[in-house]
Amino acid sequence: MNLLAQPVGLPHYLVVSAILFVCGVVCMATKRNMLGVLMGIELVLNGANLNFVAFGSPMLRAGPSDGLGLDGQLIALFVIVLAAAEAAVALAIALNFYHTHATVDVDRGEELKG
Amino acid sequence: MTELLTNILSPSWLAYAIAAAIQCALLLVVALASAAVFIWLERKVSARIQDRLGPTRVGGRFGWLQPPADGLKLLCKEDIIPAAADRLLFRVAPYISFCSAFCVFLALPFANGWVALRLDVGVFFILAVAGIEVFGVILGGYASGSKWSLYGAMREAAQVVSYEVPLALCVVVPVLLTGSMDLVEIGNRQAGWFTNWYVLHDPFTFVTFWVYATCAVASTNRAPFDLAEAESELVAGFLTEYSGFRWVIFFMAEYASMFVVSGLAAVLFLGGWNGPIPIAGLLHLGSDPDTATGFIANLLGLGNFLIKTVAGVTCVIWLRWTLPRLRIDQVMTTCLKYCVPLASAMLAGAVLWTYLCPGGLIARARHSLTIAAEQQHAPTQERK
Amino acid sequence: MELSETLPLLLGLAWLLPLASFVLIVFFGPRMGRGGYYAAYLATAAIMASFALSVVALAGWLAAHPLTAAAHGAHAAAASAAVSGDWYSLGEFGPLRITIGYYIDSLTLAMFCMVTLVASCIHVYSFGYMHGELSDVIDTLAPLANGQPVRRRGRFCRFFQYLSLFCFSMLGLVVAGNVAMVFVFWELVGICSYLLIGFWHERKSASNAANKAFIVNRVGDFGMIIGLMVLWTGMGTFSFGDYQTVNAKGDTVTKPGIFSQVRPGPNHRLQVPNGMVKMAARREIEKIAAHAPTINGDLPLRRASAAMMTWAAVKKWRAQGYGYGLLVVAGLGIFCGCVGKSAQFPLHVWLPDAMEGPTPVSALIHAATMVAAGVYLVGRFYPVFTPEVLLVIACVGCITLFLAATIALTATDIKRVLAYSTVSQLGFMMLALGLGGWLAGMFHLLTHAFFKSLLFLCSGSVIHSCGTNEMPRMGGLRKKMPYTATTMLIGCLAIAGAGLPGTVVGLSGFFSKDYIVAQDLSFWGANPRLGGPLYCAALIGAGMTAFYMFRLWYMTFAGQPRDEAVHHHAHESPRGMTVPLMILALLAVVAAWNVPGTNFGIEPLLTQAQPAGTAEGLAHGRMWPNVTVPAEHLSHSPAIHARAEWAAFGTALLGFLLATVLYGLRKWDPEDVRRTFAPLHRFLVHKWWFDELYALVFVRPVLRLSGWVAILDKQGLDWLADNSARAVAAVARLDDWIDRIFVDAPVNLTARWTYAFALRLRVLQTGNIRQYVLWLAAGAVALFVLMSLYWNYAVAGI
Amino acid sequence: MEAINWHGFFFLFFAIVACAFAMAVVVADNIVRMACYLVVSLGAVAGLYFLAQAEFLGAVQLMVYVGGTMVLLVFGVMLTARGPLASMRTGGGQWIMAAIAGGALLAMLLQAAFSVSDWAAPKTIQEQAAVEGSPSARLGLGLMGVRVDQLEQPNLMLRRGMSGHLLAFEIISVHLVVVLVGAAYLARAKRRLDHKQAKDDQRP
Repeated sequence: MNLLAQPVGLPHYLVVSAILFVCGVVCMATKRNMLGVLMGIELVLNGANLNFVAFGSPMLRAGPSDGLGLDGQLIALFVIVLAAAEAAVALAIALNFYHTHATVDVDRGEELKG
Repeated sequence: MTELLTNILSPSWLAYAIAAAIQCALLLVVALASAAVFIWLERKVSARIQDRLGPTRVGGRFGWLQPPADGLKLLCKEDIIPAAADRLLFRVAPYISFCSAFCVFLALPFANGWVALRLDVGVFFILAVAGIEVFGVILGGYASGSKWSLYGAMREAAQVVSYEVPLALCVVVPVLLTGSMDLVEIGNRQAGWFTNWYVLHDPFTFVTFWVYATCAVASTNRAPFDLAEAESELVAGFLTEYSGFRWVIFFMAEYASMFVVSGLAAVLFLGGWNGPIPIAGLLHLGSDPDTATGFIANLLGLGNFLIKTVAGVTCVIWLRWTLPRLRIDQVMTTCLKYCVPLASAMLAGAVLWTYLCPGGLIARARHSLTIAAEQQHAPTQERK
Repeated sequence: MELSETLPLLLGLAWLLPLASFVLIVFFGPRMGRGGYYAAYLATAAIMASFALSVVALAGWLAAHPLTAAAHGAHAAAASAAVSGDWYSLGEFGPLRITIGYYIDSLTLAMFCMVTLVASCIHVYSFGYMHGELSDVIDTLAPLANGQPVRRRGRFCRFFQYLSLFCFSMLGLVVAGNVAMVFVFWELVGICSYLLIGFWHERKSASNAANKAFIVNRVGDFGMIIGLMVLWTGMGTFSFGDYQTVNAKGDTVTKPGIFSQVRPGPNHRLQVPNGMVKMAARREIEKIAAHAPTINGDLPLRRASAAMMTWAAVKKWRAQGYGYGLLVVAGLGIFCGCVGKSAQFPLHVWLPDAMEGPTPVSALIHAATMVAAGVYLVGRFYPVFTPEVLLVIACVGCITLFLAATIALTATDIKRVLAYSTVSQLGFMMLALGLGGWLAGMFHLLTHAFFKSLLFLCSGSVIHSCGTNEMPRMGGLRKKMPYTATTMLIGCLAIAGAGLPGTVVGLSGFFSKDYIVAQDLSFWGANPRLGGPLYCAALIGAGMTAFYMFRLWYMTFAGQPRDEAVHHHAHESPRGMTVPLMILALLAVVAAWNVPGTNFGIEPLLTQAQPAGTAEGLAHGRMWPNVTVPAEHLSHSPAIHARAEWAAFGTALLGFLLATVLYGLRKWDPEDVRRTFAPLHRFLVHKWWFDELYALVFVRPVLRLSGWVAILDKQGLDWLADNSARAVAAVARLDDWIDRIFVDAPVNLTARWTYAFALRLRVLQTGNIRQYVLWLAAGAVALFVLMSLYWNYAVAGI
Repeated sequence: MEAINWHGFFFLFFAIVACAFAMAVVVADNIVRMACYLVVSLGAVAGLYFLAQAEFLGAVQLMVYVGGTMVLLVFGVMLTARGPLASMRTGGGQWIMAAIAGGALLAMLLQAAFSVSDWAAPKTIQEQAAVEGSPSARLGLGLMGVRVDQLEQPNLMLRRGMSGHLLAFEIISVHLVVVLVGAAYLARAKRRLDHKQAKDDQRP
């Protein structure tokens, strides 16, 4: 579908968010560096956020009903804030981890392994 | 202008492309020209302060061609990439900085309505994009693979991240008074005599302006806050390994951001394009830029804006050449122990003021509620 | 505004200000300046403000009730114009009303002004006296176990905090509008006194004295509680004055307070209140209720008729004397409390020891205000007392004044001399009250407050500069500390009652003491057999007063210095301490005078407050019919008054001369006087062996008894306890066994199973994050697949 | 040739950038470069927000993520990126597993994206051009509990309360404060203390 001609619709946004989301998951799944995992989480959150915004956006869907409406953006806002908080805590944990284990390799933090 | 081009040219996308290119070019020119002027200004001012003459010969009088000459010299320099450097990031870093500094111009209004991209969240956009600049610096510092650069970068990061907080707090105050983050609206709210300027709106805004000035200087890491390139301790901070063109880019970025913060100060506190005396208003020139009179009015406004901005930049330069550099801990203390509480207090004060005095956020809420009501009653008229 | 509104407002404010300062100092005291220095300013400001307010209130009162020239007995029958009411009602439980009320008459106002004024002076004085407490203190009088002196933080602000608390309590006691409130503040002042006596509680003597004061007061308060209970059950109210309340039907009715129940109008004669009569006659009431006429068992009717008959019978019963005993018991009980608080004869032992506290405290609490509170209370409850009670009061007061005066003759500790003189002066007041001289007693109470606090402050200034309490080590301080010497001389003259008989020239003590003696005389006239001893004792007491006061003054200020070190070290106190002395000295002189040209003075003021109907005395108590309490105005008849004046003056002069000869001029050596009366002297030095007696009669038996109880406890109860414990342990063992077999086993089994299962499960817990993420993703996919396959939209209603 | 759809054009641009750099994040080894790519990707997402008429959200994205979060990340990187730690390779097996899971997830998401029919129908380009974004003031008022956009809310109760997000907003704010304090507490430097302990261990 030629986006230069056709209007942009909800599915396009969903596809992008899906790609971001999956990238995030794969990133989390493959990185051994704790910060890498963290970045993966950020990507996942962004994918989700993009969905919220897309569903809330008034212009992507035909008809009067604009889906989530303002709520989409509001929830996205909350997600961003929480993401920031989560990043702060995660970094703090990472630093502590580094102080105790002298590494950020998540595979090394397996004291609680069964 | 876009319409004009679309009439002349087809296919239309070419017209759009050209129009976009021209507008970009305009902004770029503004950025570069301002940078050049400020470099010259800085040389002259510093010379005067140090009881020298500064550049005199290049280009006949006043050495007005000095900046191009410098640029030429720098371009001719060999540009080196240290062996230990992360080549890609080392190359990218300056452009990140410059792009962010340049993107800010998108949302900066030069006169009533003369803004490349009129955003509903103009101020916020500017702050956000300006915040990215530090990222280039950090990358540059890290990528140089030299400890001086790293130190510089870390200092910069710490400093800018901390100073963003009071800066944002200060910016919130005019936004609060206007009830909108649209810079054009903020500027127009201060139309009329200079008493309408927000810096004179109430005691809190007055103090806020000075806090803002401090934090602005700090966030552009100019002296006395230029810890990132403290040549007395770190060779040249994050710039140590840079030379030639990339160095110039970093400098452009710095001067551009100086321009931006001064311009922001002008719009937020000093009435933007509204002169101290509302000449345009007294002459009934009107404010619609499409009419000839309105265009003249806007030209006047542009003059006002530029004067204020340049004055601001001059003050920044003046500061740099008069004040000694702070220690890093002093810098952080200034931010966290003085600016942040002060800014918060001022914000609270302003909130109180707007609540007690008519206008402000509350009125805005009612106003927009009524608008929405009208919308739902007669949506079609609202559109037009 | 109406006077009945302004007065409570002003006095209430004056009452609460010290509380405010107390609270402030409690929380912020230590932070007020170095060592809490500014706490003192706060407390002083508070009490001075209260003084100002009291004066305003007094002015307001005088504007409303202009003073007539003291025409005694003229308005004896008229009801005293008191403003009474409640500030705040804590609650009404049936008939029981607990309120914060006020009963304000000119006596209250006079007391307010006196207390606040004296307290202000003493606050100011304490700035200088307590300044040592500003920094850390090394208390040489309080050795630790290792013999080292105690080193502690200064307690400057704590001192003023206690003072403020005391002022609050005292004023509350004075303004209190009902018995319950009186009792509360009664105990509060007790606490303050306890705290302040034990202010230097590191010193063994101080802490002992504090405990002694507190415990002895408990004895008195026990009696007081009994009295209050009788009052409450007998009259069904705590409130002094009449009060409004809402009855069952919801409309407000005015109920009679204690006073108007005991002395109902119009003639305000003492009569047993109905409640007490009914209490005493409850058997008869039951009889009536049993035999009340009824129409075919209609109970309400019977009840009504019974009530009516009871009502009719009350008068008769009262005439037969039912309930009189209750009234006597109530009076005696309340007097018991007063005996404890103002250190009367059986319980006088605590006051001298209380001198361990700082001298300003002795001046404020143990001379001017708190100990006087007992007298004040007797004055307050005066309408309730029957002739018998009054006689008891008189006897106790008489014994006290004589005994204390004798002890004061030989005491060498300057503060103890003053303490005993306080006791004996209080005895004087009690005597006066007991003999029907309400005015005399109250008058002496007020004047005494001024000159006794003056004397104490002087002694404090002396101690402050000499560092010792022992008079034998002083002497010749007159030149060193002129202000103190002069003011103290004035104080001595005042307490000795110096003045010119037959004229109106005299110091405050002169007038008040004359009233007492005159009352005594008229009492003797009224009942010849009783009055003699009382009169003689009072006169001798007056003489001894003059003697020991001047002995004190001579030993301290006159003659040659006996202890060079002390004398050398001595110095005049700072201005901050001498100025209050001068103020008080002035008052000690003029307190008893009317303001020239007007008839404003303490005496007419008090006359206004005289409880209705008490002025014309009482006759023929029911138990001792031959006791007659003469009307007070009789004692003002010129004949009696002149004789009394001369007698008192003569004895006082005698005492003065004796002291001068012995200690001033040293014509005779006190030593050989002492040797000649060696046994007597020892007797007096040991304070009539009272402490030893009490130790023998009360303390040791109690200790021994408790020792026995302890033995019983160890041998008997513990054995019991141990064995019961053993039994319990045996039962527990049995339970334990049952528990193991029938309860634990299944639980453990399940636990074991769970454990085994968990062991199998734990392999899933590889602390490998990436794996978890993968599992998450897989789970999400699986869930989605399942949903898309098996989710029934129709069922879900989407 | 019909008028070009700039919205579509920019969408394409930002989408490609975002996805490409997201993938770059996945494949990159050097942690700092990952961070850099991530910034670009997030920036592009912010651009998408702008396109979707959510300017405020876009600005917030830039500010919070690209500014705050990224700088925080860079801090972490600086403190922990040294030689061996900077790049840590994972085994091929992991990659395969991840690829499988990711692929399944992607397939599922795409299927979901295109399966719902009434999502698929977009407005026409003209309509899209006519739509004006919701001013950020509305967003702010929504956070304050005043819902300008729901005046036609039929349910009266909901309308009175305007069904705003004030409570959520408050909770989030408090939560943020708490978290930041906690993070500062967690991250406070214990290095020196460790050294001292090490010395103590060596001493005996």
